[in-house]
Amino acid sequence: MQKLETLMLEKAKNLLSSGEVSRVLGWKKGELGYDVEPSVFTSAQSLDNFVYNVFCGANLSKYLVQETKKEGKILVFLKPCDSYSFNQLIKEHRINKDKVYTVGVECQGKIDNYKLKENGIEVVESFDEEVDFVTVNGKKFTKGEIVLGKCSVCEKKLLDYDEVISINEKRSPDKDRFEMVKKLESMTADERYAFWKDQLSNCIRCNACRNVCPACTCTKCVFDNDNSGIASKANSDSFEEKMFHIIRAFHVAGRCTDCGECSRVCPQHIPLHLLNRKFIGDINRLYGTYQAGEDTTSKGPLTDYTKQDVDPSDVFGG
Amino acid sequence: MKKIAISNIEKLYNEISSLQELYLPVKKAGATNFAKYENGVDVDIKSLQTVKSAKDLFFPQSEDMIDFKVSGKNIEIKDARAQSNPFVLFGVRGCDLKSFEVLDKVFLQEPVDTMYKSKRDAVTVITLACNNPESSCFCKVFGVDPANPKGDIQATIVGEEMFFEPLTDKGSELLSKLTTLEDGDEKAVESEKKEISQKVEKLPFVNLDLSNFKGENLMELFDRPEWEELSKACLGCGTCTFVCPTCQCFDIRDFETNDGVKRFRCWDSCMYSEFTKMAAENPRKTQMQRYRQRFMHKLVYFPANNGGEYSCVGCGRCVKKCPQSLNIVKVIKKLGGKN
Amino acid sequence: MQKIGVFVCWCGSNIAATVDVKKVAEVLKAEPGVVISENYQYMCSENGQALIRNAIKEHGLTGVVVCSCSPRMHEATFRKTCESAGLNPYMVEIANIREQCSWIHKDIEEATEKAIILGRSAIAKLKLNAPLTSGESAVVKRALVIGGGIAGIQSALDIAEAGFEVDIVEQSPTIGGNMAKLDKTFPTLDCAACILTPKMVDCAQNEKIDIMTFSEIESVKGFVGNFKVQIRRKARFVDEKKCTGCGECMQKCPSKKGLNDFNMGLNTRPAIYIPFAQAIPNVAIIDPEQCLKIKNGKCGLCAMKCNVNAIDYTQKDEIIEREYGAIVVATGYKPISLENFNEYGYSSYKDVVTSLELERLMNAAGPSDGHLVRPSDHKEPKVITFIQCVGSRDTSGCGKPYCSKICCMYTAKHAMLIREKYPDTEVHVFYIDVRTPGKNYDEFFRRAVEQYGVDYIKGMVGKVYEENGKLMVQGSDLINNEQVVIPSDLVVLAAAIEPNPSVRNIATMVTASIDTNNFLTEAHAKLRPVESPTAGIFLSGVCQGPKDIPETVSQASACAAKVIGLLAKDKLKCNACVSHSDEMLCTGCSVCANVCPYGAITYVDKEFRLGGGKTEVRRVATVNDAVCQGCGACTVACPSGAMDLKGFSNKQIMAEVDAICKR
Amino acid sequence: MQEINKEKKPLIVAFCCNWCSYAGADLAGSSRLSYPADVKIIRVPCSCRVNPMFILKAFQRGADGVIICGCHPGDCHYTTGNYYARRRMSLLFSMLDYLGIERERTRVEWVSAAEGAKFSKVMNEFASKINELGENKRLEDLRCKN
Repeated sequence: MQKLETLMLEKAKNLLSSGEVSRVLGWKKGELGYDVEPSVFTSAQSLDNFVYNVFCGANLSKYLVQETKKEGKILVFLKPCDSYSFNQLIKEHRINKDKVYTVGVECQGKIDNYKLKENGIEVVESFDEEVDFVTVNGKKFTKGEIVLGKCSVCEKKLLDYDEVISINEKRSPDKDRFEMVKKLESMTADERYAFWKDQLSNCIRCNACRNVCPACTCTKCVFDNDNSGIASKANSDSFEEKMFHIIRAFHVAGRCTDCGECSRVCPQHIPLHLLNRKFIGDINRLYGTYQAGEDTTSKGPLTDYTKQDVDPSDVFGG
Repeated sequence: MKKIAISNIEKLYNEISSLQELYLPVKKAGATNFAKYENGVDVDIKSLQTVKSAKDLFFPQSEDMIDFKVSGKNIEIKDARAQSNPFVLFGVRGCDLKSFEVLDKVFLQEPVDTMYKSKRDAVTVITLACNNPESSCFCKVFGVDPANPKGDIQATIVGEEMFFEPLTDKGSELLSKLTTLEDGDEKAVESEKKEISQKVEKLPFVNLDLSNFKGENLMELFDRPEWEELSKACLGCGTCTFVCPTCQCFDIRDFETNDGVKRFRCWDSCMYSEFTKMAAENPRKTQMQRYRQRFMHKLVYFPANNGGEYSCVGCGRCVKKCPQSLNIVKVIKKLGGKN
Repeated sequence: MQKIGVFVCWCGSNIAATVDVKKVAEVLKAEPGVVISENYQYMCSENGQALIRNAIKEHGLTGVVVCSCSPRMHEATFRKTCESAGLNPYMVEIANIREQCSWIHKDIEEATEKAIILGRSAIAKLKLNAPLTSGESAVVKRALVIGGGIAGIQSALDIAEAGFEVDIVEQSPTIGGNMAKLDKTFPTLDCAACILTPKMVDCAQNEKIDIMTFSEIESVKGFVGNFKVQIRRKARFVDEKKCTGCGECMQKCPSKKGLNDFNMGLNTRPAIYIPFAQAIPNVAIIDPEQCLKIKNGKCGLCAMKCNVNAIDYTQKDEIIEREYGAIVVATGYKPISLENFNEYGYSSYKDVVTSLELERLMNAAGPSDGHLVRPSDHKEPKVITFIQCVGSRDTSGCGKPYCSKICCMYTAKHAMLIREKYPDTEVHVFYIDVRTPGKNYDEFFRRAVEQYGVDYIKGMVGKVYEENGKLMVQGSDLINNEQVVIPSDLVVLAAAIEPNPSVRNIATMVTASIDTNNFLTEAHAKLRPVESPTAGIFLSGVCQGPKDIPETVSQASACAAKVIGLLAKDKLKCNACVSHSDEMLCTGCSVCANVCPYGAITYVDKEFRLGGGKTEVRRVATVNDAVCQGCGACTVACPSGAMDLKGFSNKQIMAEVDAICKR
Repeated sequence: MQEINKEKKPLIVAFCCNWCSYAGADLAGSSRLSYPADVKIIRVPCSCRVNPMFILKAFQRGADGVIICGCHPGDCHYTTGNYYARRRMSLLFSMLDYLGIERERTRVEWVSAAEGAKFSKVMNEFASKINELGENKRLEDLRCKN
């Protein structure tokens, strides 16, 4: 897997030195091995800190909203999941495609730092990645054990790019993407209510889920806008937790690519993706399978209709 | 010195909560935060840290101030500040204890924040020594000894037992009422503390150099070009500020109820683009400016105004929680001195 | 500071019998912002209105709430009342305390309580009302008719008759459309050319009408009253202004192997040709694919022969732009392709023809000079079998689910004409149902059966195959419950008709909605059948749904009447309750435009100041007030809340919700 | 304010489109077809104007049920509005159900201008369902309760 990084670095250096791009959007080494951070590199020298490994879970596409407003072209490395967000942003005219040089990169799943910590790993001294396994500090894990939730169900493919850097066939998902949604659906309303009450009452309204979300690129969010009628800054009442998360999920419904960033960044580990995935599951079931970000032109399911659509009262099949 | 077997500790919680309300780390839906002890809660003293810090108990995320009741064209104004009964805060780590000192400097200076003070006065703090500090911990840099957190009562886990040492009158008074405790031996505690101190020395961030962060370097630090790169990936979310034990910014907002208005205050974050919105808007227009503000405040402005006291306690929550792995350690390493 | 007046109507006893109107007025008077609260027996009466007018003047009211009957009844009345007293008409809200309160509740206390809440809700909304003014836009007094068939011709003539200028844009080299190809027309059996060509000539001679044949719509911009249309005038290599239509060139052209479209490809024509004798414009056109001069530079005979120098081999397409106030879509139809219906042998046997081909075979100006012969050997057919519903009412997916409507009648016509002219010919018709509603239609069909002895067989045809030089039509006879095989000389297929394929593109350009069968959708199926939901776009003829000629002509005239009504106005008053986008919030994501049924939303790149001397160009939505109808679909689609609807804003509706929930 | 009966009765907010359902409600009125006074109607131009925010807001403020009425699919005054509303509400209601909020508290009905009787019937049924369910506890905002 380290070979991938070398190829990417080479590509970045070449494009920078040829002047094809003026900047490179990628990931930068951290202090503890796992604390890799997204970064923009502007010189061959700064690329010394460039890294691409199992800790590069962060989705880079949203940064392009601002980056493509600047002068010059930027090289971006897109994992499969990032690419879907990228396409969706292109579709919504949020990224200027002419200013991006896209390189698709292979991804075999990224590690969830929390899961690593649960396994007692405090600092990453060394690691080896294989397609199905990763050895961290000499301890061998199957990928399914420690990858991010989004990676364990990932069915995303490499899409259209200016170039692709990929060596191995992609690992197949460990489980069904809708497993947990289905489990919740099969519970009683009381059980579901109790589940979400516990989860959402932990919410501290830090807005990390919103700010990291590539579908949330509003200039000003309705929750920050005192004129929207629903502005709120803290969950002063249990209602507001629900309001915030329902409206947020609704606003990204049909646009959410299921990149899983919301759950990755939540400091309280609220499985927020289960809200978005519920909408995705419903959309697939009611209006035909739809994957946001698979292309850059199709109409989203909420800006489309058929005359035969089910009535809300028939959605539950009862 | 008193002690109890950890296997028996529920009895202690029950006894304390029969005397006063007891708040302690509770795990709910996979996340541990301070919460009221009640039957059936999942107490979690094994986790080193709660997600939200203990400041929540004195300076909650959201808190009522005034109620305005409107009837026709009449408005009635009611004081909505909650009166705090004495309560026990159990399981506070050294870093969070240190943060109370920082917060006191903000809230208890004139004009005193009565809402904060009433809760601060009501508390008896039982601290807990950190048997296993984590790689993200750097409290020692800010003068915290995680082996010796000086609360009203200091608790230390040694093996399968927990030891209690009263350090204040309030602590002694509470401890004297607790019949579930038995007498304990100080020696075991001393050796545990030594062990902790040795562990602390091996932590990766234990020797951060802060020497550059001085009032006289203010302008130089402010203008450092590194801020741009340090803040590049910042999303502008409030995670670092909301999990931070010393961040103390708040907003005062009105909520329209069915018969009037509730005025409340709630945490705010200098990382937000809507923060300190003045007549026009936030004077700090870029995320870099906001990011710089947060760290300049913690490492330069606050100490300059508070006798050299930094408003970071090295708890490492931001290290663990920042969605994009930005944190104060990266700032200190870049700008603090010889790092 | 708002000064609100509340006016509670008794509606005689209609309201007052179940709602304590005095109490309602009294309680609402205590609401913040309310300065006067009155009740009166009939607020809509002249005296009642005077009460409101006086109060507006006396108290300087900034807004008025009338608690009365449904706003659908008197909102307009009270708006006018207020306007006449100098208050903006949109500063009026109605609380419906009759239809939605006094008339449905019996308990006085309960109804009074509800009336108070409805009144509060109206006050809450009113406090957030803003004075609105309807925009105005000028009307360009010229219409565009897309399509020069009978529908387009009729609409154009009627519009021109009313004194407005009309352009007809037709994609083929002549106007006339499908009707020009027909032989006789049902139910009167008069000759199609005899009734159509005078209308075509009228068009050509009418100075208000400009005919642009061999032309296509390139783009449409703008909105009702102000469309800007680019028209591509395709090169015909003959100067239309010079050509006299003498036809000399056609005689001399050595390249004569082109298929004659007008005769459905049943015979040939030269490379330079006039589509048919009565073509309008009566001007030649060169098929560049076929012309030897254009293809390889060797010929030029026609140019040499042309006395008026009309031939120009170097002519290029030309794009012209014109402005219109209204657009009529009259793109018509074509028979469906029969490639999915191999069982009938259309592509295998020359003597299996479509009904439209039969029209040409029977037409005096057709390939056989009106003598009905088989295409294969030019012999007179003795047995002719018609197959109905080829691709119509077909839910298998091969054809169309709808009834093409015209086939039953034209087949009866064909059968009758054949039996009349060739009485020894046997005529069989396979049908599913015979549908002949319409004036004199069923009588017509019965004549075919009873008087002309046409053999109608109820049943479907399984297949057509050749045996001993005969076309064997194998089908079922459902009435006699038996399989039949009819050895025939000619088989005629009543192919379903479908909208002209160009309509899809045109619908997209004019943002008219189209149904799953590519028929244009009307604004209302019953009440607004000739208008598209997109303002300023009108529908004429088969582009809206299958029709025969009388229906098409009526619809074309109805459509013209609507266009005339529009063009007769100097200015259009726009709907005041329109969407608008807050540019500071808009991200330009295009979600709103995707759900707008009227194409009212477009995007512009706009420069915004960021402060510190910096600027940023952002893509933001703008709403065309003249086009927006105010449904609000965009406001919910917009995630940032940038889109809002005047008169029904987010805050107004939420204020109503709040007021209703207060108790 | 003191006149208002504070006894806890169910509260139902009905969003009705101007062209069909609001007219249907008017027809119910002129036909004297009663339904409970708990139902309060808000007029919107089209069912597609109903933002999920309005529905949540109504529950926050103490509504016990929210019903959205629009033209029958295919009959929308604006041609397509109710098709969008149908998808939006299907998803929203399904989400509320997913969060454990009683699914019967929300409803969409298509009522034409001619269906006064249907309007009355729908409101009667809905109101009695909400009565059965009782107070909305799962989407309430305690700050709004007096």
